[in-house]
Amino acid sequence: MSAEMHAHGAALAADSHGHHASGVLQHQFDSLEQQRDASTLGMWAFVAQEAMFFGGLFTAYIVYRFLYPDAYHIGSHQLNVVLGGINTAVLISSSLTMALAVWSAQTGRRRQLTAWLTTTLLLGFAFLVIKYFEYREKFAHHLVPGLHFSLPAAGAEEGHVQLFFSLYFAMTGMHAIHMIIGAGILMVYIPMAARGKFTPEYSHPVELFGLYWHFVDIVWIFLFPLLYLLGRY
Amino acid sequence: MPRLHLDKPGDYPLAHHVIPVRTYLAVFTALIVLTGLTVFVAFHHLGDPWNDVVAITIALTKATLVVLFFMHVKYSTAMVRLCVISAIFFLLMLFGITWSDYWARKVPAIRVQQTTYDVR
Amino acid sequence: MSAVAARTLRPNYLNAAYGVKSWLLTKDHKRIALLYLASVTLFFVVGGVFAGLIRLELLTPEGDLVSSDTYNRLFTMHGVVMIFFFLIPAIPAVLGNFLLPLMLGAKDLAFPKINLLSWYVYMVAGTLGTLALVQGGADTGWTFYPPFSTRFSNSPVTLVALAGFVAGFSSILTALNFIVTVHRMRAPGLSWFRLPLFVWSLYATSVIIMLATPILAITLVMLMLERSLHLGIFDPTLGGDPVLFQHLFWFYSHPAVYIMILPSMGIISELIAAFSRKRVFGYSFVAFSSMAIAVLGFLVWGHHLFVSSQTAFTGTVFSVITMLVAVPSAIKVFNWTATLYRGSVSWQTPMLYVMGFLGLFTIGGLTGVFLATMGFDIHVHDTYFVVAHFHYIMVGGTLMGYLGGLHYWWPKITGRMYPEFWGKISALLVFVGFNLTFFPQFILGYLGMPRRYHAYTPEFQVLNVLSTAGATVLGVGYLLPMVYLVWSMRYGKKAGANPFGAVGLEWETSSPPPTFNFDHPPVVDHEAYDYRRGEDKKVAA
Amino acid sequence: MQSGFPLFPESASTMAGQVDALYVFLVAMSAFFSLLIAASVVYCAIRYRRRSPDEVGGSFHASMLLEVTWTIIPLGIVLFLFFWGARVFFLQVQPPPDALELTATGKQWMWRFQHPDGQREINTLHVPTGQPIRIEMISEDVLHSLYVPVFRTKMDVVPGRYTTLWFEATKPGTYHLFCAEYCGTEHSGMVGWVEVMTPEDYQHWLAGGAAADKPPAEAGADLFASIGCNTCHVDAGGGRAPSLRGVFGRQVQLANGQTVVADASYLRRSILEPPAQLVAGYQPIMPTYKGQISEENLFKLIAYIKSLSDGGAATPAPAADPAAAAGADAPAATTGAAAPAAGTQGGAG
Repeated sequence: MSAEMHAHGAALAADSHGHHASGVLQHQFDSLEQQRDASTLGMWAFVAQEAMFFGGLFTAYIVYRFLYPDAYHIGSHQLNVVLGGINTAVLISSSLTMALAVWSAQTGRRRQLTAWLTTTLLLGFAFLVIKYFEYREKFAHHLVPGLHFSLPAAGAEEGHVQLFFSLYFAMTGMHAIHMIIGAGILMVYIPMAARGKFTPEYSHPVELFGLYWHFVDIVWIFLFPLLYLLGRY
Repeated sequence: MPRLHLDKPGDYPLAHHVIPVRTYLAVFTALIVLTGLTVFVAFHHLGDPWNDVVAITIALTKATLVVLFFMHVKYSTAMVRLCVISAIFFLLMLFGITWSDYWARKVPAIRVQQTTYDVR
Repeated sequence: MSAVAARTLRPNYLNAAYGVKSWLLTKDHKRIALLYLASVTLFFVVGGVFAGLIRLELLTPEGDLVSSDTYNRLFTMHGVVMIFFFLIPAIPAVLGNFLLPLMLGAKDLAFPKINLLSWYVYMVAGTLGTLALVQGGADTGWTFYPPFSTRFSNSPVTLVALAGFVAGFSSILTALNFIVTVHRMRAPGLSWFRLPLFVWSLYATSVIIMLATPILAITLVMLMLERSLHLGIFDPTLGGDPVLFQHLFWFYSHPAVYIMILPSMGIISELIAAFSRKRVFGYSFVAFSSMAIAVLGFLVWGHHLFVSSQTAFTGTVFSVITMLVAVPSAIKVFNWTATLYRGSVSWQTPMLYVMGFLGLFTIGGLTGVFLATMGFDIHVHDTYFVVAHFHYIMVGGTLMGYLGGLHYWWPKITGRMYPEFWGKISALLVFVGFNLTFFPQFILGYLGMPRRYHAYTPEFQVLNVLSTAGATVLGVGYLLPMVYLVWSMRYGKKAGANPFGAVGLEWETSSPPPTFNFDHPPVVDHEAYDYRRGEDKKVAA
Repeated sequence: MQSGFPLFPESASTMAGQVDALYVFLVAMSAFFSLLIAASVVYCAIRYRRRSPDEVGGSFHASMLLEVTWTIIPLGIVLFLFFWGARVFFLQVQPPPDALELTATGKQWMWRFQHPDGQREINTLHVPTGQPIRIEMISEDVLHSLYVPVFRTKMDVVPGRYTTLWFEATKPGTYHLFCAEYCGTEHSGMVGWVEVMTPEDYQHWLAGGAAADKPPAEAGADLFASIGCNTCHVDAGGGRAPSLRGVFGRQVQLANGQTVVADASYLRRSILEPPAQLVAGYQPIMPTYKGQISEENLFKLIAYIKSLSDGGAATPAPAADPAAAAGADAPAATTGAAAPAAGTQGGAG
């Protein structure tokens, strides 16, 4: 708190309405430090809100898994563990490359920053492509709820397995949408990075996007075991 | 804008806490190993609740690693930690109390309790 | 022309720029507050018209004014428009947006662009809502319970759910702005315990919005998926459970009622201090009560499910926590009343709204304890007792607080005073009309008249006629301020920087304030509402 | 039915008195606190009204004693109310064991009741006084809620699950019955009457011309035979499925190791989704009857199975002509070859 006041006083001494040397400080803030702390806190509040957003889906998952455990085992067996596992590895690697991108931005390495951001984008696309193949496989096997879902093997549990797949598509679909939004932001950031817009002073946009990307990775870290790895023994 | 080759944390007064690359690589390997472990464990029967317990613990450890190191919460202000903890707390409240409704449906003792009727 | 020339054209946020672009692309929190004021009032009028039609329909036991289908759409859209488009945004987005930077001594909110985005997202939601209205409006009740909303209703439920989903993000963006601003942009010397209590309540409200609204968003997404793509999550024929929707819906919707009442409580704390010219009694207790309500408010949603086949075990858990959440509200009411003791109480219009609030909110809060008592709730759940309870809280509490705050800060917003005489008339009309409308509904509720009934049994008619009579008085009571406040913008008496002699950073700048709020950033060296600092004041005996 | 301008509802059930007592205490407590607040506000506003424009208030703004008192006292009152309310709630939601078993199905905008002796009623319910009545309810489409104000009782009617409601009428008369959970266009039309009669009138009404068909237990027995349940569920045991004699209300050992009480919900689910809660020691060969048996017939089948456990006559196994076991494609195996691969001892033996 006191550091902030000190910075506040110093900025005052410079000029209350003039802009900071690098033209980055917004008028309502008094110091770059205050601006960075404010945007970090704002991003974390947004990530907490996103966690609650997925929380609703996980509540439905927990309730129906408690009510119909067998249907969840049957449903989970229809999913392709190999593709799921590869996707988990892809997403964890993209988390690493994102973290390295943040590091490069903080240490002023422009070319490495652009490289790592591009790698993260490519890994994101890889994830989405694998997801596309998984979904295509489900459409082929009539496992999509609403489109005359049929799984004769499940017999009387077919209704409950359709519930499992409703949640499967809701959770992985919502996760994929967040991946697509992330990829979109990356496509905006990469040209900016290439032009050297992100300097050690102005690196927190990359940090904030990093928070979002790592959050989306954490959602998948929970989705993978809960959906793919049920009753595999 | 001159490229700065300095690597010591103190050299970037305005940059946030800079975490060395080797920490990121260590966390990455831990995550990959844990993913392999959870898949391996999933294919072995450990008795009814244990498979789920192990899967959840591994997922939680991975998530904590990502939060602490990749998302810099280990070096962040107390307010950021409060955001994380409050989200987790209210999620657990939502899961827990909703689940208690469905759990209590299956517990006969609570549902069909024969109490004496002094009402008549 | 001479009057204008005589008035030295002091630059302020209103005459800083002119033209539509200066309003629609503004990043000034004060102008965004006025944009919200206009749109929120518009939706209030729309919701109020529906309320009027409902009360007219209920004049007679037979449903003869409108068909039952139209009646169902009327009460649904009355609920949706009033809750999502008026009660939740009103105080935070209008008074909160305008006053938070002023009260903190900041130049603007932390993220001005996000603040403007919040208004545009709100207007997109409003357009979607209006589109749904044009198509006849949903007929599911504002609670959208499946399986009726997902498989049986053939009204634009998906569109209304989408409008609710988008409106949720508008309030999330505002809440995000408020949390960061309170944490990072306080003036030097303004510690947490010197903050005005209105800031405390806005902070507690923002925490609730941030953590509860996403659950509504995902629940409405699941509803839309099930309705449009037949992705049966709550479909009983597949084994889905409609009660699960009720759990998820009320996990948001009960904290939502605290989102609606907490800002109003903040305004009441401000007004009571200003019009008794005294520090609020037990400042820290009132502040912590807001936070306690915010936290406990998340754990009580199940008292809406006592008779919806929720098990007795879970019902008991919810009942005991609901009892606990009633205590902080009681603490606040007692502290407000104690503030009046040995104060210098003025009877100006805002204070009349405060006295009205104290009476009505006490009844509203206590009837909440009625409904938390499980054995009693079985009889009165889904009857007019519940309708009366939540109207006492929302209309008696939030709306009285909002009107009181609007009158109190009107000189600061427009630089003009509201007409005192007409202000008192409208406050009185609102208080009398409100009680005449909703008190009979408590009696109807215990008699067993169910909610959402288009036609009711004849023995309830007399009480319903009383209620409709009250509604007309209430309607007039609400129209009056809209007339004289707009009138006052042009012809109202000029207001100085501090017309009520109140203590607070917002009164230390001119009215209306300049674009950057303060000519020289303020430094705070006194406690909140410290009316006795400075030279010796004439103290009330 | 009250005419004129009632301010307090009639009470016609044993529980009504308890709920009214709660109501009176709550109103008294609220009146006291509302008047206390209102009086003190008015007093302070008048006694300390502002006398000169720039007058300021005194400095009495903190007292830990006061804060503690108005925290502890409300806390005490609300917790007392919680315990009292919970006690009344538990009495309201747990039917006494010797209650008369009625069944009700809610359907968009009408109520259908069935008495144990077979009488069927739509939108009206005849009940005797002095006898606890337990109604097992299910909905065929959306949420409804059976609400009888004079009995002070209400319970939602959920599609897909049984919910129960009980009351014991005390005062003969004709009273309102409402649907309390919004269920669509004619929600306000889904109302009816409860005719509370003295036990003698009730017996007379039962014997009288009420639209009675077979008592549900007997109708259930006919269904049990016509669908062909008895081809496997042989009463004496030894069939391909457990004998159902005496199974209702007892613990049943399931194939996945759990034990469940065989109540109405368990039986209904086992008819609609047989493998979901398979009995230990049996094969999941029973076909699903979802969509083939209506809710009323399900009630009848369950009534029949209930009658088996309190000594009712079982339908003779159709040993004579397996062809008679028409209906569902019962497995072609003749009942003669009674020893299926699975052991016959089963949970129910």
